Formats: sequence, structure tokens, C-alpha cells
Amino acid sequence: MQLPKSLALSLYRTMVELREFELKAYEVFRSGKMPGFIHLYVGEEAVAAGVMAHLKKQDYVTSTHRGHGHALAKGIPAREVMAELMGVVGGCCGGRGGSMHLYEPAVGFLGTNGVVAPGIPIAAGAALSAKLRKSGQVAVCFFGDGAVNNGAFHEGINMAAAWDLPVVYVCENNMYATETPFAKATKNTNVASRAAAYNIPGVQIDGDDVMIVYEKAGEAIERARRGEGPTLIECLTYRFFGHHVGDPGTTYRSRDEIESWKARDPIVRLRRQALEEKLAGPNEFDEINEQVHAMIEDATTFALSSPQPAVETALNFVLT
Amino acid sequence: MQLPKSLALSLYRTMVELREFELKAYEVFRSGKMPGFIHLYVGEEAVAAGVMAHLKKQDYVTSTHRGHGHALAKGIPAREVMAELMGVVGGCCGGRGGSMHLYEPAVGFLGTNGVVAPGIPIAAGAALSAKLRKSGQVAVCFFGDGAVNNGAFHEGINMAAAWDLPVVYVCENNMYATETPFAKATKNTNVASRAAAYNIPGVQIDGDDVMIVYEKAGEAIERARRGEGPTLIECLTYRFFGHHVGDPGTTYRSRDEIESWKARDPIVRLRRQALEEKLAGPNEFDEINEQVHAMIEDATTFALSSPQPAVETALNFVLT
Amino acid sequence: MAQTKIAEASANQAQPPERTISYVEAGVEALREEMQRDPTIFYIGQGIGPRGGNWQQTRGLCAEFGEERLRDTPISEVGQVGVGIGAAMAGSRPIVDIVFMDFMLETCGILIQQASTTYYVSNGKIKVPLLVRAAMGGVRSSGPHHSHTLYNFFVHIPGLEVVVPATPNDVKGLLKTAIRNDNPVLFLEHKGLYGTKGAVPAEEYLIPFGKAVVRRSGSDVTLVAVSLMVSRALEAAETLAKSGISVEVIDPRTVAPLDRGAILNSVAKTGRLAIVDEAYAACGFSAEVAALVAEEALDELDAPVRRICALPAPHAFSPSLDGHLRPTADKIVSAVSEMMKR
Amino acid sequence: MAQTKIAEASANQAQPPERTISYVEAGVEALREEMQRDPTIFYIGQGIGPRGGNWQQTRGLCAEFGEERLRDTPISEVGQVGVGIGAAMAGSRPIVDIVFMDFMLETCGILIQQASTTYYVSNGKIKVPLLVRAAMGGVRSSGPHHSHTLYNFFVHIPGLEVVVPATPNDVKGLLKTAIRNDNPVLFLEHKGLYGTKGAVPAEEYLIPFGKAVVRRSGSDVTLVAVSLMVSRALEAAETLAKSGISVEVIDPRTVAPLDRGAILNSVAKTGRLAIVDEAYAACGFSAEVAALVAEEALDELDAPVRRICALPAPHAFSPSLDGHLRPTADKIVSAVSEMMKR
Ligand SMILES: Cc1ncc(C[n+]2csc(CCOP(=O)(O)OP(=O)(O)O)c2C)c(N)n1
Ligand SMILES: Cc1ncc(C[n+]2csc(CCOP(=O)(O)OP(=O)(O)O)c2C)c(N)n1
Ligand SMILES: [Mg+2]
Ligand SMILES: [Mg+2]
Repeated sequence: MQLPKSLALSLYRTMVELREFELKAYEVFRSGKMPGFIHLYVGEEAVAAGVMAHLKKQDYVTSTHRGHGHALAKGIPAREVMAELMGVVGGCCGGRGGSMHLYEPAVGFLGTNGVVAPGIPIAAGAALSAKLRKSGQVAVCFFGDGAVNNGAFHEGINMAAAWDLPVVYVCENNMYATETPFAKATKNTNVASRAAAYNIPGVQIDGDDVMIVYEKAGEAIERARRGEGPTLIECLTYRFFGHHVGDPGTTYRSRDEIESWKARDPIVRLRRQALEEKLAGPNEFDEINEQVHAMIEDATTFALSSPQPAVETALNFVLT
Repeated sequence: MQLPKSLALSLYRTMVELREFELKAYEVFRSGKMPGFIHLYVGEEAVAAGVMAHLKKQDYVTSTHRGHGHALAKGIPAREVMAELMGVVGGCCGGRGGSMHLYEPAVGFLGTNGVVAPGIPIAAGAALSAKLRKSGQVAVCFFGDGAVNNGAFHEGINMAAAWDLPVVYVCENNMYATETPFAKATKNTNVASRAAAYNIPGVQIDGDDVMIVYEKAGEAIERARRGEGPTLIECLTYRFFGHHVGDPGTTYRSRDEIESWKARDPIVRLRRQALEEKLAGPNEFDEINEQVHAMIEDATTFALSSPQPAVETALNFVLT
Repeated sequence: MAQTKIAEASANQAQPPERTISYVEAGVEALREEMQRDPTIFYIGQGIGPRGGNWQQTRGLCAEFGEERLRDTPISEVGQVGVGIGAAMAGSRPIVDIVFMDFMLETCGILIQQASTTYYVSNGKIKVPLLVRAAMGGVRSSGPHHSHTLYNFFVHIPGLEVVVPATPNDVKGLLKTAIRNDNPVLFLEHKGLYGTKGAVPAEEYLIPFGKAVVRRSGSDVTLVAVSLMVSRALEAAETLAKSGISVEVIDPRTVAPLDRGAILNSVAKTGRLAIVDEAYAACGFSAEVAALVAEEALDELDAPVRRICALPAPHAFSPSLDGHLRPTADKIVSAVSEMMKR
Repeated sequence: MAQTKIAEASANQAQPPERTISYVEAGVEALREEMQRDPTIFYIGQGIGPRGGNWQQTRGLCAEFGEERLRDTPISEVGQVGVGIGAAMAGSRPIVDIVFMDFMLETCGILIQQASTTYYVSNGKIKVPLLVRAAMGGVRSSGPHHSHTLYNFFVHIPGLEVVVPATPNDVKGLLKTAIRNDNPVLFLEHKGLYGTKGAVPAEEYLIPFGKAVVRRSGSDVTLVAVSLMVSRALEAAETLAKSGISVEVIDPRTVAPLDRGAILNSVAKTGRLAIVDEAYAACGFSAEVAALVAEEALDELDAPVRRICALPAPHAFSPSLDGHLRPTADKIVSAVSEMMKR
């Protein structure tokens, strides 16, 4: 696929934002200021960036415990995501949710999730609603390899397929669920091949090549919009850090394995490719880096200065 | 496959027993004497007969709501099954369970079931126990097309496959779950093809040809015993009656469809084939019919004369 | 419920009824009227399309509204509820029929972790107007897998509302309220009541959540009961009246929210409380009502509280055991008679 | 539990302890000893193999017993419990670790419909010696999906036993009893207690189910609490003692079976009952204890019963809200002080 400049720069910008955000969140967490637990998306940025570039504001996304990148790429401002991670009022959920409970209906973001796999039928439901309302919206559902062997995966995709729902299933296969290798969790480690069980198309791609992700996601999203039903896209990728901040990620993964995947860093790759093809000069990338860096700094300052929600609000919004 | 006489007669006997039992249960139910609800196996006898002929007493079976045939073919005496359907003390569970809760550990029968699909992981568990104990036992799990789209199917078979457990999955695909056609419940109506999702062998067969069932089940069971893991066998079959006694089964299935399947009656087919091949004379079959008929009459008399459990026992066996 | 006009007057039918329909028909009527009114409502479940539902609970609706709005599902309870949650988040008003409440157990995860929490956790940004409908309770030896009445699970969880109607009138008025409600609501009908008939006005009415009804007035003992147990309680009250014991029967109709005031008022009057529940006692609805009174009206009590519940064993199939394990009018009569000895 | 020799003496440790280990280590010790003793025990769950468990709750066991007996599973909670049930029926003694009790919600169907009913329904022919282990409760803003303490669901269901230990000593003695028990048992540890240390004898001991322990003797008020809440109750008792209020703290240790006698005895002595529970109040364990006393010891009560529970909202992430929603020693102190005003 030929690389248009504006697209390359915009995908680059998204990926850098996701990366910078996570590195900053890591820093804040390690400083002891952040409550709860966080799971970093570092290394997997090409997936969110490549897929989300096709989505309209009103399209739906469901996400996972490793969902900061999805939330940002779908359009929740970094300030609000960082503040939510801090559990403060400036967060997109006023601090009630935290990292695994980011919601923003204004951009169709139906939640990161503390549970593995429910997003799969939930995305089907959003797609069903869109279909019945003839709104033209699509839903995209992100999940990890760990979700693939869960019953909700099976039930959700089967229904989406049976009803030709406008939903795209994106598996971020980073080969581990917590510390368990995918190959231990199943005899069939080819996620894309499972699409056949539901009689829908499945495709396995290099999830660290943002242009390939962009291309294949585009096809699937168009297919969904045309009313032809779901597609399952398996993106092979890798988390550079441990499962959550606190897990070094090195006890169950060899140094060689980690290094070989780091060599595929999607941000470095895109930049190198664009430079090789003389699409843009280094200064253009550096400028993006600086802009994003400043933006994340601002988000962090915002988040760190936002107050905790007042206890008087603790029982608000239980029922409407 | 060549038809040995003793095998043909024994499979015939089993199928007739299952058929006669159900017709009698139907009669008793319609007379108003039987509590609860029953689901008849009539038309599907070749599956239970063909599979169970390979099993040893200590092998395990899990079954479904349509499970009288499985219970009988695995070796629970007709008396005890009929009595259990009546909810009386002579039943295999003392009347506590009824039709959907038949258990008999003495013949490895781990239950018919009022819930669709839990037998799938439960059978995997029995197989895991057998494997760890190195007992050489296998487990066979029966389920309908309705279970195929349930999460427990997915989780159970995936684990059985991942761990190479000695279990055989037998889907009785009669094309309907209650009144819902299988084709409405999924975009992929080929159950055997779903085995690929778990990287195990899958085979679709004519479930009304008892010899084919016998042959394919034999291969799968031997494979399991050799420690090579699970197989998924899809038996295409049909229930001649409605979903349960009370459902005529004719409002959602055309007369033509019903008749075309009745023409494939597994009992008639086996008899015809055996007669054609001059394996046995008509009198040999008639004799079996008479013996079975008498046995089922005896079972019914037994069941109808057995008393209800004493209320003093109502709180027994809640905890050991 | 802010947008709902509620005709409170209809809650306690004073007027002579114009017409009598069954409990299941009342539900169908409510659905039909609401689906005509609001195109965002759709209904999914096993066999609820052309078949009209295992209980006839959607009879005729598929013919009227089509299979897009009455959609048969595979046997995928988790998926069904998940689809309902997603659609509700996206602005539809899904009704997910689980047919037997026993199979709602399969969905505890997604219902409790997702449906009940989203409105709160999203800081009020995302509503989940999901209605989950199912039939509960024992009939005709329905046995261990088809007899549950486990609404206490959902009463325990903040963010869910739970409706347990006892009459055709309540089914209609409460189901309409439930459909218009913006929260996840569980609407639990009793299998043994579907065929019962009762007065249901032809004109539109809604019944608010959290308002109990006094099914029978009395001065000696308060009996709290819902769903099928209301009739058992009334039967017992009739018998007890012959021995001069005056029983008040309170039917909360929704167990979440619970009309605490109605129960406390009644106990203030009678000084005695018994709860009749088809569910088990331990941590059940009966425990909650007993605890409420022990906290809020201890001084009103002239006798220990009594609970007449399912005995603690799986729901046995055999009619003899099944009958023995369930609360009966006889058991209520003897429990209440004993209470009156003080 | 018929075959189990139970050293009752060890339940209330009188002797000075020889050694101190942590709550999580006590569990590992119990597992190691039992797995050495009984080859039919195996253990499955997510990350319990080489990793040694999310909580270190199986640390070192995989190295000792191998991956056949410590088997990592996919994220298939229903399947995991199903496998456990099948293996238990077939004569093994499986332990299924769900890691977070929140995810036990996924398994309510198979656990309640299959595990809890089989022994009864099979007329005593099939035992299901399944142990389900999970960690519960809130720590460090664990948020709406990782903080539940929903043991009341399982207390409600006949045929299940539910253990909620508060100390390392209890973990060890009760876990060994649980493993040898022939019923489905839920063993629910508290995430916030794993690191706490306590005296655990080196010699083998077992603690029977259904035997409460008096954590502190007192004469004015009975406080019933389990798991993490025991320490909150004790903290409050300490503070209250300074105002001359003498609090008795009862820890039932197993909520099913429940040591009703211990609670009733204490209330007979104190005349006042409060329950501290990290779970919600409605239909919770706290309701059951209150109901028990309202039924069996009403005349002993000198003041209304009080429940100090999680406030009815999802478990908010933000530390300010999270702290506000949970029971604290302060809340206990003020509730008890109020009770004493009568
Ligand atoms: C139903 C359920 N079971 C267990 C967990 C605990 N858990 C959280 S994340 C995780 C691993 C997820 O792995 P994967 O889906 O591959 O995503 P990744 O972390 O690799 O991005 C587990 C087991 C959970 N959140 N939900
Ligand atoms: C989890 C669950 N959901 C729903 C039901 C209600 N139900 C009982 S049998 C049945 C249809 C089963 O169809 P299938 O598996 O094809 O078996 P068949 O009746 O055709 O033999 C349904 C929906 C159930 N028992 N369990
Ligand atoms: Mg992963
Ligand atoms: Mg079928």
C-alpha cells in the first residue's frame, strides 16, 4: 500500500500520543500517586491507531483492561484519560471508574473493561442497535488472545455473524494472557482461523505494521458498513512491558523474545519507512514528538491538580 | 463396513429398547400419571446405540434433557429409568431427579441435564480425572445442536483439546433447538467444521445409520483411549416427536420434512439391511421386539407400583 | 423514571373491573402497547419470535412487529444479555427474555459486572435501559434446574431494579413502567401464575416501582409475600380468620426498590411479622425484610419474626418431596398460629 | 466430613505460637501438606502453575508437584468449574482457583445448577468434592470489577459450604478441612489479608466448619464480622473500650454452615447485635444474621439491630469514594455508640 503523507503523519501522531501517555502513566504510577492498577499498551499502538483512523465519532468501540490506547485513539482527551486513571473529578468518568472503566459516549466509547470478553457481545449489541436504527454506525471490538477461549467470545461472535451485524472484531494477540502463553491455553493458536467456525472472514496480520492494520481494518469496516457482517482481524503484536505495572514481564518471556519484538517497534518502523520513502523529513516527526510530549505533560499537570470527587457524590448515579 | 451378526442384533436390541421405552413413557405421560416434562429420543436411537456399544461400564457419559436413551444404552435398567421419570423410590435417583436428572455412577452415567451445555466441560473434567488417574477410561459427551452456540461448548472443548483429554464429543444435530431452526441460530450449521477451531478432528455423519455411527464412534473412542485427545462427531438425525411431550412438533417443521426423516428410521434401516444381507431372519428381530416389549412392560409396572419417597427424606443428602 | 407519567391511582384498583385477562396476556398487552409507542424497543430471546415464547409471553407480537424486533437467539444467555447491554448503551430499549430465570444464573457475571455498574461508573453518562425478563418458580415438579426464584441475588446488587408481580393488573402496569425505566430492570414472572386471570383496565396505566399493595387488611399479623406466594398468604389468611386471627398481607411488588414504609407501617399496626418466600431463607428476601424490621421497628414487635420459605434442599422432582419443601398455606397457618400464642 | 479427624482444640489457640507466617503462606502450606497426603488432589486456574498464582497462593507448588497437578487454564471460568465438577464426580479432588471472586459470577450457573445439586439429586450416589478458591474484597481502589464479596449468593444455595477465613491460622486449618470435605466448598480469602502474619502451629491441625470463634469477649454489644472486617471490628472495639463500651467480636469463619449458637449465645449475654459486612446489606450475610436473631432471640435484644455494610453503590475507583462506601472502624464506633444510648 502506498503511503500518503498526511495519513502517515497522522498515524504517527496517534501512536506517539499513545506511547507518551503510557510512559507518563507508568512514571506517575511508579511515583506512588496513582491508585489501582494499570496495564500498559506500549508496543501495540499500531493496532489502535490503524483501526481507529477509519472510525467516525459516532462509531462504537468496546475495549479491554489494556485500553488507554483505545480510549485516546477514539478521541477521549488525554487530560480526561489521565485524570480518570488518577481517580479525580477531571477524569472522563469523574474518577469513579479508573483505568479499566473509561467511558465516553460522546465519542462512542463504550468502555475499557475489568472483565475479559464481555465487550464482545456488548459490541454486537451496539451494532445491532445501529442496524435497527439504520444509523450507518459500526462497532469495533478490541480484545486480547486471552478472551478468545472465553464463552462470551463464542456467543458474541456467533450472534454477530448470524445476524450480519456491522461489527469488526480485532484481536490483539500478544501471545500471553497475564503470564500464560497462548499456546498453553489452546491447541489452535491461530485466532483468525476461528472465524471459520462462525462462517465469517478472518485475517491474521502483522499488528506492528500500522499501514497493514490500516488497510485490513479499512476493508473490514467498509464491509460492515455495507451490511455484510462481521470480520475477525487478528493482529500479531507484543506488549513491551509486563502485564500490569508491577510485573516486570521478564520471568516468563525470554530476553531474546522481548528484544526481537522491540525491534519491530511500530513507531520506529513507520518513521523509518516514511523517511526511506522520503515522505517527510525527520524534523516533521520530531515536531510531532514535541507537540505530543507537551500535550501529555499538560494532561498530567491537569490530572495531578484535579481533586478527588466529593464523598457527597458517592451515591449519585446508582439509579437514574 | 461389514455387518457381524451378533453386533447387528445387539445394536438392534438397544435401539428397540430405547424406542419402546420412549413410546411407553409417552403413553404414561399422556395418561397424566407422570410428573414434570419429558423429551423423547424417538428417531435418534442410532446415535446412543452406535456410540455406547464401544463403552465399558466404567467409561463416563454426560447427557442432556433428551437423555433417556443415553441412560438406557449406558446400562441403567429400564425399571430404574422409568421409575425415576415417575419420581418414585424405585428410580435410579430415588425419584429426586426425574427425567432430566438421571445419574448412575455404577455405570459411569454422570447425568442427564436440565441445562444445555454444562455436560461439555463436565465430560472434560471426568476425562481429566481419568487421565490423571491413568485409568484408561474415556468420557463421551452427548449434546444437541442447541448447545453448539453456548459458551460452555467453546470453553469445554477448547480445554479438552488443549490438554488432549480422552473425551469424545457427540453432537446430535436434529436441526432444531426447541422450535428454533439451527440455521437461524448460527451462520455455520456444519458442526463438525467447528472442530478446526480447537484443532481437533471433526466428522459429520449420517446419525440414522447405526453402523456408520458405530464405526466412527469406535475410531474416536480408540483415539481417545490412545491418549490422542478429543474428536467431535456430528450425527445428523431427527426427533420424530415434538421438543417435549406436549409440543406436536408440526408447527415449525413441515410434514414433508418430518416424513422424509421418518423414512430414514434407524431401526427400520438396520433391520432391512440385515435382512437384505441375510444376516438374520425376521423371526430373530421379532423375537427381540417381543423380549424388549415385555421388559418395558415390566419396567412400567414396576415404576407405577413404586411409592413416592417419604417426606422424611426430603432433607437427606444436601450435604455429606 | 423521570420522564414517566405514573397513574398512581390505578395501583389500588377501586373501580369494578371492565374486563378480565390472564397474567400472560397482560404482559403481551403491555409489550404491544409499548412497542407501538416506542420504535427503539426490541425483544430477543429463545423462541420468542414466530413461536410466541415458551409461555406464550410474546404471542402474536412477531406477526405484528416482525422478526427484526422479535429476534430468536441461539442458546447463548451471556451473549444475549451482552447484546442487550450494548444495544441499551447505544440508545435502544432492548428486552432480553431468558425464559427460565434459572438460566439467568449463566448471566450473573455480565449482568452484575456490566449492566448494573455502567451508569454509576460512567458518572451518569451512559444509561443502560435494559429489561431482562424471565419466568421463575416451581410448577408441576419442574425439578432442580427449572424452579429457582433467586431474586435475592439481584436485590443485593445496587443499580438493578427487580419486579415480581403477582396479578395480571400488576404485570401490565409494572411491565410498562419497567420498559420506560432507564435502569437495568429484571422482570420476573411466576410460571404458576401465567394462566391466572384478573381485572385489567383497557385504558393505559402505569404502576410505579417501590409501592407495595395491601392485599388484605388485618390487625394481628403482617404477612409479607410476593409473586405466587401472595395467593398462599391470602389462602392462609382466610383460614386463620376462621380462628379469629386477623392477617394483613403486604405485597411489595418490586423487591428492589422495596417499599420499606409499607412494611414498617403494617408492623407498627400488627406487632407481628412473618415473611412467606418461595426462595430459600438464608440471605434471602425474607432475611432482608426481617432485618429491616429488626433495625427499624424492633420495639413494635410483640413476637419473634417468622420466615416460611423453601426448605434448604435442591428443588426435588418427586411430587411428595417437592410439596414438602415448598411453603404451603398449611405451613403459614401453623407458623402464624404459633406466633399468636404470645 | 465424616472421615475427617478434627482437632477441635486448635480452633482457639491457647498456647503461645511457635511460629508466625502469612495468610497466603498458610494456604500454600495447607495445599502442600494435603497434596502430599492425597494424590487425587489437583489444582487448576489461571496462572497458578509456574507463576505460582496472582497472589502467590500456589507459590512453589508447581515445582514440587508438576504441571499435571497444577494446571494453568485459559480464561474459561465456566469451563474451569465444569472441569472441576466432572473430575470431582469421577473421584478426583479438584481445586479450581478463580483468582478473583468477581469472576465466580461467571460460574453461578454451573456451580449452582450442577455442583450444588448433584449429591442430593443423585440420591447420595455421586459426591462432588470440588473446592473453588478465590480472593475477594477491595484493596487499593480495586474498582467495580475486582472488589466483590458476594458470598451471600452461595450461602443462599443449599448444598454449598462457604469459608471466609480471617487469620493465617484459620486459613491453614480450614483449607485442610475444605480439601477433605466431600461437598462443593467455596474458599474465599481476602486480598487485603494475604500479607498479614499470624501464629500457625507447625503440627498438623484441622478446623471444623460451623464453629465460630470469639475474637474478643465483651458484655455490651455483639459484633459479628468475618474476613477483613474482623480486624475493623476489633479496631472499633478497642476504641469503644476507651468509652467504657465492652464489645464482643464473633467471627463465624464459615458462613455456611453458620454457627448460629455462637451468635445467639453472645446476644443472650450482650443484648445488642451489630453486623459488620464488606458486602452490601440488602439480602446479604448481615441480613441473615439479623433475621436469625429476630427469629430466635428477639426477647434478648435491648436495642435495634444495626448493620454496618458497604453502601449501596458499585465499588467506586476513586479513593475518596471508595473509602466512603466501605465499612470503617469509625462507622462501627458511631453505630455502636448510638446503640448504647438506649
Ligand atoms: C473473566 C475474567 N477472568 C479473569 C480475569 C483476570 N485477567 C485480567 S487481564 C487477564 C489476561 C488477559 O489477557 P489478554 O486477553 O491476552 O490481554 P492482554 O493482557 O494480553 O492484553 C486476566 C486473566 C478477568 N479480568 N476477567
Ligand atoms: C442454558 C439453557 N438455556 C435454555 C434452556 C431451555 N432449553 C431446554 S432444551 C432447549 C433446546 C435444546 O436444543 P438442542 O440442544 O438442539 O437439543 P434437542 O432438544 O434438539 O435434542 C432449550 C432452549 C436450557 N435448558 N438451558
Ligand atoms: Mg494477551
Ligand atoms: Mg436440536
